[in-house]
Amino acid sequence: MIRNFAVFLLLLGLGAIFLHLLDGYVPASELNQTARYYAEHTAQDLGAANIVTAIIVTYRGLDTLGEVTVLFLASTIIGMVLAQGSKRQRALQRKLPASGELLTTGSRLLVPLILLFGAYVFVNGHLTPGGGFQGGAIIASAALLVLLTDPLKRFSHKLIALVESISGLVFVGVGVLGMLLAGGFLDNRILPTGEFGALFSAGAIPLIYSFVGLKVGAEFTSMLTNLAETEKS
Amino acid sequence: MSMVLIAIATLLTIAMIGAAWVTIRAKKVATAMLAAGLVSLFASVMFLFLAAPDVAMTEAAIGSGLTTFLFFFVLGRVRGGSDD
Amino acid sequence: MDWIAMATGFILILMGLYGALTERNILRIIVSFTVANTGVNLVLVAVGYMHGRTAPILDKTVPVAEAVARIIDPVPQALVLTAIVIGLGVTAMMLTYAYKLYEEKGTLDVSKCRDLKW
Amino acid sequence: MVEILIMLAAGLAGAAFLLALVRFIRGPSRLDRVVAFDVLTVIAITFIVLAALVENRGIYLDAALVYALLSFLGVISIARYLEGRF
Amino acid sequence: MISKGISGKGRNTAIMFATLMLFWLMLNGKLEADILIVGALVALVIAVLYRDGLSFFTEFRFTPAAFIAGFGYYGYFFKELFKSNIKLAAIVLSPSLPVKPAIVKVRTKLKTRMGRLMLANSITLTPGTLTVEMEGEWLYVHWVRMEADAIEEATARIVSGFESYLEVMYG
Amino acid sequence: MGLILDIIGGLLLVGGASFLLFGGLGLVRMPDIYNRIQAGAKTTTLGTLLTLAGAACLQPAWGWKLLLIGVFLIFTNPVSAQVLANTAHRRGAEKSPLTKIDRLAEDQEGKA
Repeated sequence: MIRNFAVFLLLLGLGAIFLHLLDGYVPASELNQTARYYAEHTAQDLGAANIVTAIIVTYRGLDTLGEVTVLFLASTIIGMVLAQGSKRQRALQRKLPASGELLTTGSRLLVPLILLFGAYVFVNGHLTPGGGFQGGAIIASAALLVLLTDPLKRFSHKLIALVESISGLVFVGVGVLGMLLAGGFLDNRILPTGEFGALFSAGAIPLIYSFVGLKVGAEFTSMLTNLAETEKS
Repeated sequence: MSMVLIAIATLLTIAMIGAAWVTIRAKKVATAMLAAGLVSLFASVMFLFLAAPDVAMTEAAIGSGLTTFLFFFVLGRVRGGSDD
Repeated sequence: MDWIAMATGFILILMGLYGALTERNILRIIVSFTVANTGVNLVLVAVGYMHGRTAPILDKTVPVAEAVARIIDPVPQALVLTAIVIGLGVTAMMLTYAYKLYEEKGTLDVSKCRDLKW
Repeated sequence: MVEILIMLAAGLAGAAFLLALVRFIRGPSRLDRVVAFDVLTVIAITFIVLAALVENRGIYLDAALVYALLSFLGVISIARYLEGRF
Repeated sequence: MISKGISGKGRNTAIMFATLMLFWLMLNGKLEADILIVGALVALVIAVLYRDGLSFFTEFRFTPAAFIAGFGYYGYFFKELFKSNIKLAAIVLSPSLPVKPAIVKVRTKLKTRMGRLMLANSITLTPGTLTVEMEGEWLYVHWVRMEADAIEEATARIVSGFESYLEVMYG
Repeated sequence: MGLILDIIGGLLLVGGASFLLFGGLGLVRMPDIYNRIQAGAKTTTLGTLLTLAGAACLQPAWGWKLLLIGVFLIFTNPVSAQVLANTAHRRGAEKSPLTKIDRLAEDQEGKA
């Protein structure tokens, strides 16, 4: 009872702060200095049409590296926690009703399309909304569809780990190349910026974002696989 | 013209608060999870109306499949079946 | 529009925190937590919104020359985009711990797990 | 002329949205709620298309594409749970 | 069955590749050299890695009759979709809600996977019917306003329209 | 010419949205889960397809993407409806008392 009262008081205080914030909020009518810099310089300097992508991949590229690392840690920790102390048996013969024929056929039809769409999203990250993180999530969704159709399906852990490490290495490697050949770590101008609006433009942004997409997809897929392989308790 | 968007946005926010209410008040955990998925869906459309298609796409790709699956998977595992 | 979204975001944060702090079932705590997460994202995106402007993606309808006058602030969007992805990682981790907790203790009620109280 | 028609369409879609919400809140069983969830996702696609028309930005459609392709995954997850197969 | 004729696996991969390329071009909406190069790469990787995938044309018979049947099928499909929606709207709007639901059993002759999938999808989207379960040659269909119960008659009313086209297309 | 196309597009939009409304009405009014699934799946598919067609009339440049949304919708929406109906039947969801025959339940009892 006392606990609930304390919670109530805390939320009341937070609500008062929020109300104050909302009351004093004046919507900006001009871009602030940072945003103005990005809006003016992205197209000329980097050649990317999607400014959000330019910020994530180039201007704040180091943060993205950190974020991908956080995801990697999360997926590794999930694998370790789940592996600890549980007897994992592979050839489990759970008695499951077969999934319907329609779902099986439908998933066979849709999985390649989902994969293709994921690839489209991260290859076109510098032109249309989307990019590595969204594309990675979509690719992991294709793996999810396979798992939902056939719960006993097992992905190759080696392949997932291989894709993940190679894309991570390429990501860091391109960053170091940027330091050697152009202005700094993860600078995209190691490749020609190309014609504005074309697929091969914006220097290394599509390359970097593709590998980020593959890495994020592999990480999410390994999370899903680790969860799906646990024994039913 | 943007009247249309403001009207739909108001509708969405009301629905969002209602869904959040269902989330914290639902009798069954599965209903709460479903309502949380609904909050994510409405938030995604709201992001689009706030002129952030990148964020809307991320929320759509993650909220529609992966989050729902994770929640219901763990719920199914811990309860050992369909009944709450 | 930004007012509506911001107020909704604040309300969602409050509701999510209320749920997370008062519930005892760990799965309900995690669900409430995701609601609060969505609320925070909504507030952050609403801060970047400016009336009468459009998305920070340049194409035929928004040429490069007009960019400064027509696009909204892209920085909060980049922030939130990464926050959502990290949010999924955090949710997955919390759910994994909940699953492990259930395997060890056989219960989902956090008030019954008292052996590491300090 | 077209503006009025778009407004009318938005109003009708909003009414459909409210009705589906009614089913979600009232739905006696969880399956009813899942059906309402499915319908709400499809109505969200309509909202996205309308927003793209109003703002005149074709790039918004990519979000609708994501929903058209991935929304059924959530429904299938829930159906698997309700069958007790996880 | 047919695909065994011309070296099954390679043919499937080639058809898959072509379909994915088509979708890639539709997604991008323009035809340029760089888009084609990247698309070919992506489609090749997916077609080789995901071998048991299906595409719209995997079991398609590439004969002129099949193409004509394909167009006929889509015309018929959209006509039926319209009809079903009008009927459903009439049911929903009438105050007495004249439904007479039942789950009936019908038979299909189709053997190929794509053909059966398209048949079930079409049944779901057309007048008052919804596929509940598919077992071998039997389909269990939920019908909002049951018109016939006997297997033969129900088959004639629900399935035959689509089957005649799909049989020519997929066999 | 452009004006006529615009008006056709707007009318298609309104038609699609009204089908969505019928779907919502059906969702609320129908007596049991199977009928609700029917109302949901069919009307939302046609309603969204008509909306997409209307948008394509208003903005012909978006045609390919709208067509793709339509194609994906035609293939994913029925699949989710069928999976839901199948789940409902396996769980033995309540059927409305109006239901005349259930051949599937009869056959499954016969087998068991």
